[in-house]
Amino acid sequence: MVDLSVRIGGLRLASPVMPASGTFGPELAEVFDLDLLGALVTKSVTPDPRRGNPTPRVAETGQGLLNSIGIPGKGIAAWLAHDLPAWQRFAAPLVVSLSAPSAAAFAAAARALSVPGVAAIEANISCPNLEEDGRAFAAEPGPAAAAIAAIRAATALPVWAKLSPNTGDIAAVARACEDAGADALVVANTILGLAIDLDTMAPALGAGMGGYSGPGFKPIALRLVWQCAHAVRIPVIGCGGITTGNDAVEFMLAGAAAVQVGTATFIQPAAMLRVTEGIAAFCAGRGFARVAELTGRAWSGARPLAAE
Amino acid sequence: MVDLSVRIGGLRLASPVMPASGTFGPELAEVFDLDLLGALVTKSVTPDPRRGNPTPRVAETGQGLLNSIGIPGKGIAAWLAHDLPAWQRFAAPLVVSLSAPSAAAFAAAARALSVPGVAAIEANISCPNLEEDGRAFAAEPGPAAAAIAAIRAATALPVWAKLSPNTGDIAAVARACEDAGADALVVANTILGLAIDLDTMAPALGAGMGGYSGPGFKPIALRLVWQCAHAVRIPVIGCGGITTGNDAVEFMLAGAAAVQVGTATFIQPAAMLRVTEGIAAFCAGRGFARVAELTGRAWSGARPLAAE
Amino acid sequence: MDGAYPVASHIGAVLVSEPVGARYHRILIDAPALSAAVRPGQFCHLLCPGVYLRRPMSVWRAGPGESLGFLFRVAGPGTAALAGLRAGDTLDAMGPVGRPFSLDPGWRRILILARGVGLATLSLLALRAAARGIGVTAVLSAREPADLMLAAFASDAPMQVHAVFDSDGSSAPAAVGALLAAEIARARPDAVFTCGSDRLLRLLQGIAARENIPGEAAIEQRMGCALGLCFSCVRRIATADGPRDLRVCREGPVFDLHSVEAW
Amino acid sequence: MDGAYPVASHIGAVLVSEPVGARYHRILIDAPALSAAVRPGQFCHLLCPGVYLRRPMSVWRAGPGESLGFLFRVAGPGTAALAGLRAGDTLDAMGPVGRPFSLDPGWRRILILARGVGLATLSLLALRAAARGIGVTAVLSAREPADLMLAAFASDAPMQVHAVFDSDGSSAPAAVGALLAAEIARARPDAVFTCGSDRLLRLLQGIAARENIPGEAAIEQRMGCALGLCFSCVRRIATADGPRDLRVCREGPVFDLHSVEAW
Ligand SMILES: Cc1cc2nc3c(=O)[nH]c(=O)nc-3n(C[C@H](O)[C@H](O)[C@H](O)COP(=O)(O)OP(=O)(O)OC[C@H]3O[C@@H](n4cnc5c(N)ncnc54)[C@H](O)[C@@H]3O)c2cc1C
Ligand SMILES: Cc1cc2nc3c(=O)[nH]c(=O)nc-3n(C[C@H](O)[C@H](O)[C@H](O)COP(=O)(O)OP(=O)(O)OC[C@H]3O[C@@H](n4cnc5c(N)ncnc54)[C@H](O)[C@@H]3O)c2cc1C
Ligand SMILES: Cc1cc2nc3c(=O)[nH]c(=O)nc-3n(C[C@H](O)[C@H](O)[C@H](O)COP(=O)(O)O)c2cc1C
Ligand SMILES: Cc1cc2nc3c(=O)[nH]c(=O)nc-3n(C[C@H](O)[C@H](O)[C@H](O)COP(=O)(O)O)c2cc1C
Ligand code: FES
Ligand code: FES
Repeated sequence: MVDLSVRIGGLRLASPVMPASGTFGPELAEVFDLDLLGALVTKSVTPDPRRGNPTPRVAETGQGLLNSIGIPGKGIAAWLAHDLPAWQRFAAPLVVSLSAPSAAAFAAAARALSVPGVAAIEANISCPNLEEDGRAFAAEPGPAAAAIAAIRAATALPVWAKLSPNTGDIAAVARACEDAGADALVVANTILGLAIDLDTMAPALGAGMGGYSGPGFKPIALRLVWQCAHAVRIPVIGCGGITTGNDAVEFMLAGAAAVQVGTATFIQPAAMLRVTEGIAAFCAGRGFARVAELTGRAWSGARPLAAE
Repeated sequence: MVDLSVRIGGLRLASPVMPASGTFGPELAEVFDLDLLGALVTKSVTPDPRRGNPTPRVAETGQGLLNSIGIPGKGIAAWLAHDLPAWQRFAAPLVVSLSAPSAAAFAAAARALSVPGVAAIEANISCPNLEEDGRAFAAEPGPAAAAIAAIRAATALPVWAKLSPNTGDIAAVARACEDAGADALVVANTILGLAIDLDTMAPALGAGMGGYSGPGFKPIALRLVWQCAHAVRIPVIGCGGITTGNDAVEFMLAGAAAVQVGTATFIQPAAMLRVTEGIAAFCAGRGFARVAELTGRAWSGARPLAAE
Repeated sequence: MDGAYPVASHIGAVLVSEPVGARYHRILIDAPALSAAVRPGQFCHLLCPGVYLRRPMSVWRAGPGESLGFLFRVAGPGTAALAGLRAGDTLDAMGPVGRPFSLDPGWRRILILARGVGLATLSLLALRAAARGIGVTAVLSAREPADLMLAAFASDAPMQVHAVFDSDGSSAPAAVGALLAAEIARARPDAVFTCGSDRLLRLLQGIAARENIPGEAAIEQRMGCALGLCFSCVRRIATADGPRDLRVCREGPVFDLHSVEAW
Repeated sequence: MDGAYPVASHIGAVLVSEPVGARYHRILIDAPALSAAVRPGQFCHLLCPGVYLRRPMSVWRAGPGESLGFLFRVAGPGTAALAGLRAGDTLDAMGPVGRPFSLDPGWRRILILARGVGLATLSLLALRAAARGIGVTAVLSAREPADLMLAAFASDAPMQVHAVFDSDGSSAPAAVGALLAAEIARARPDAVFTCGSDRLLRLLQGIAARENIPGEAAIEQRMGCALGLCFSCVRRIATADGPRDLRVCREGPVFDLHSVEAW
């Protein structure tokens, strides 16, 4: 029997498999027992209500998905009043994804979210930073660190920084977030993409460009995890195109301590269970007693501390 | 009969379809008549001989390819003596892809390549810049502009700047190359990716990370073309995952004046002919007399000058 | 169907796959648990060979002991791949999902207004109503007689069907409006239902409001998950707290007739 | 086969697809032009259903009027997909590509040393030699008798075959070396050929050098295009100008026996 538990900063997760923000909700409990997951990750919550982007909000592109949902939501106050209670029926740790327009707003929101029932805050710093006229916090080390430092100062909860592929040097952003006090990194959010509808001869998404996810994004996300895990000592949670247990094993061998599964759930609603079984089968077949032993195995040098 | 000709800076090409550097050679003349192509693009030529990277140099990943060939070659002197003559039997314009370790080396090489039979120089500025300890020229506007300006000053030939997806702000790099005197942009080179071999539990490529190309890369390349074509007035040549005529049409609607086809040739050796036929069929079916009319059609605003 | 986990991906053997008329296709699969669980107006999210995303498809035929059916227009790669399935192939259908139509056993008559492939969405409602002895008046609109799928809609259940066509002008709003008014005067329905045309939706909203008859409409939107997770399928819907972007896959695809804002 | 454009992608109907022994599989397709053009040692680049890159595969059977054959070990997704093909399916084979073996009509005898699936690469050479009245001595090495594909190699052509196995130790280098020396003493070959084992390659290089017999070896390397375009398939080869990285798909897969550097 393989030990699937992993440590992510202060948290011990019963499984390395968790959902990716924005692709998950309590509705999935109609498909399987959500307490089989290592953690539950919410859609990004925003300080104020947001309507989101015009439709179509998703488009298919080969072996992948383009989305421009626009983080619609009722805002933190309503989320605390209505959504948080709905999550309490699950035993798995609840990770709240947080998105905000400024470092100060991130701090205030993190403070508001520091309530019983919330196990960690995942800072979605891929969203636009109004103080840098709309460039994402995660595009540069400076703004990324400012946001994480502000959150760190505002809460005692573990803080996960979710990085963006849309940057010139993700290792630098990763180090900046570690130095600013992040307990873990989630790598990565979607990469900016585009599809043109040949019937309308216009972008397939109502918003124009969108985030690319799914299998076609996997080789890039795997590279980002490799770069970040080499750059920091905090755990890296791999995310991007994971569909099978073998995909997840690749991420862990590249340096990830855990994984998130997003778009795959749209294709197979029980994908996260299949991924969990696949990881366990790989470990059993290759003689690993603990899934944590996989982390960083593909490195030429020593294994990263993230695995310990 | 659709007019397939397009203008790229000073050059008039009989077709918008040409090969992508490193995926093409005179050997393909064993498969079809290469003069059906808009231009012939060589593998990147380097000032000095290079051995290239350890094998395996390619790996498969879903709907795409990872490569780390390492630009092996005999160097410019031998290329001028042996390879250039072999290209002279073709009528299509010859575009020489050039890679060098410094702006000065780019300039010297461009000067050496300014000989009869060479129609344009494609500067592969995605390669490592030894003066920026190995970061690619195309990663930042400054080094990119320095390389292009040096080449511009060294030759009267049209200069195409081939940009890299591995940057935080490709529009800024595009503008910098335009200001430095580039006659056209090629968008884009491969994006950095990784695959792990589960049997060996090590990277699938001998060199570790590699360049990701093919259909899975397409939505990203299409977005890069969209961003660059909005940022500059010089023509943009789209490249990344193009496999069918419809793919090529998407790139032109997004703002490309012409396209390059790379990995698709590995799957279907006559892919470039199929792409050309597909573009012509789309134009005929939708009532476009000239393929150049497609360029930038997907824009909300006016059409870009690149199309004129 | 496990009560605790009502939604699942079901792999069913294709029993029938054949064209219906010039532009439509029907598929029947063997998926007993799913077929028994589905209610009229609900849909399944179908894995189409060779395309990445699933495609949402209303359930056209279902019931305990009955095979599960879909009736669709071949619109692009996904539906083309579905139409390419052959008896013996398997189809992965995820469901049942979505809010079903209301069907009150106390009703005496319902009126159905469907356009084009919208009748696929309303057919099961009509059959269930007829089976319960509820009278069904159906006004079916199509481009031309060749496109009308009368048998596909009514099977051999007893109902009052009126067909209107663009080809002879009988489908024009004014003409359909008059027809509906006459039908309602002749045999007043307890509820009205529509799917498939925004124009007809607005027409029916007006008449039902005047006549003060309750109703429901089934609508479509581009979907990702069909599980309520991604919020890609929202449509503007009037609610007690004002207009809201509701999920067609979750709060819909069936909404109160008057709550659907025409786009 | 168009003389001006000798290389093309040929879509052939699968005639035979069946396992050979425990770990191998053979496929015969109907591709007349390609089959007539192929020479021993050349290969085709095969499109395998469901995987992106083509897979290189030596031609095992070919000839004017004959179907085109491949014999392979199921090693992963690509070869598994090939093994999944059934009679009536089609296979897209790109070729012929690569440098063939030399076969001098003046020769009286050749000696072939093959290991494992390397015999698939050498079988056509043996058959063509035998057909021309050239004597063939073949030493075939395999893990165990069950793995030896004697019939697959020799068909029913006349040749002198020696089988050696790991299971009884007869495939050990020393034993094979002695066997080769004896065979060469008994009937000296004009040329020697090998494929499938680096150890046997080195062994044969030594013996051929001592006996001063010319020879060729066919080798493998991970491939992208198989057309000489991408330089992914290079191997270190000794040339007149010193060691060079040559393309297995273009300058090879057949190289002078002594030019191949053991890795
Ligand atoms: C709840 C619901 C029930 C439906 N029931 C039926 C039915 O019973 N019969 C029928 O013929 N059609 C039905 N549709 C429409 C059907 O889903 C689309 O025609 C189909 O997805 C088109 O896919 P395609 O690849 O063939 O065409 P494409 O147009 O190429 O599809 C491309 C993309 O657009 C999406 N898409 C295109 N049109 C629609 C649409 N109208 N609604 C949602 N997504 C769309 C596809 O999912 C895909 O992501 C229904 C849609 C919804 C939302
Ligand atoms: C010129 C040539 C002729 C060959 N002839 C035969 C033959 O007659 N019979 C036979 O059984 N095999 C032959 N091979 C080996 C065969 O190509 C590989 O076994 C096959 O590509 C494995 O693909 P896979 O997806 O099944 O396995 P995988 O190992 O999963 O393939 C993964 C990747 O590795 C590549 N690859 C794996 N092994 C090899 C290899 N040895 N050579 C080149 N690429 C490889 C594949 O192309 C693919 O890109 C030949 C190889 C070459 C280069
Ligand atoms: C429809 C959709 C909505 C998403 N919403 C969010 C979000 O609100 N916050 C966030 O941090 N990431 C969001 N993401 C990104 C995913 O969490 C994940 O990082 C990305 O999709 C890559 O993983 P995948 O390939 O497994 O989907 C969203 C992705 C999709 C497809
Ligand atoms: C095997 C291989 C070798 C390549 N070599 C070069 C090169 O030498 N110079 C260059 O500028 N781009 C090179 N590229 C990048 C391609 O020219 C092209 O930009 C990229 O592959 C994206 O296009 P595609 O998806 O159509 O292949 C190479 C790509 C591949 C797959
Ligand atoms: S399709 Fe995902 S919420 Fe409706
Ligand atoms: S496989 Fe491309 S050069 Fe040999």
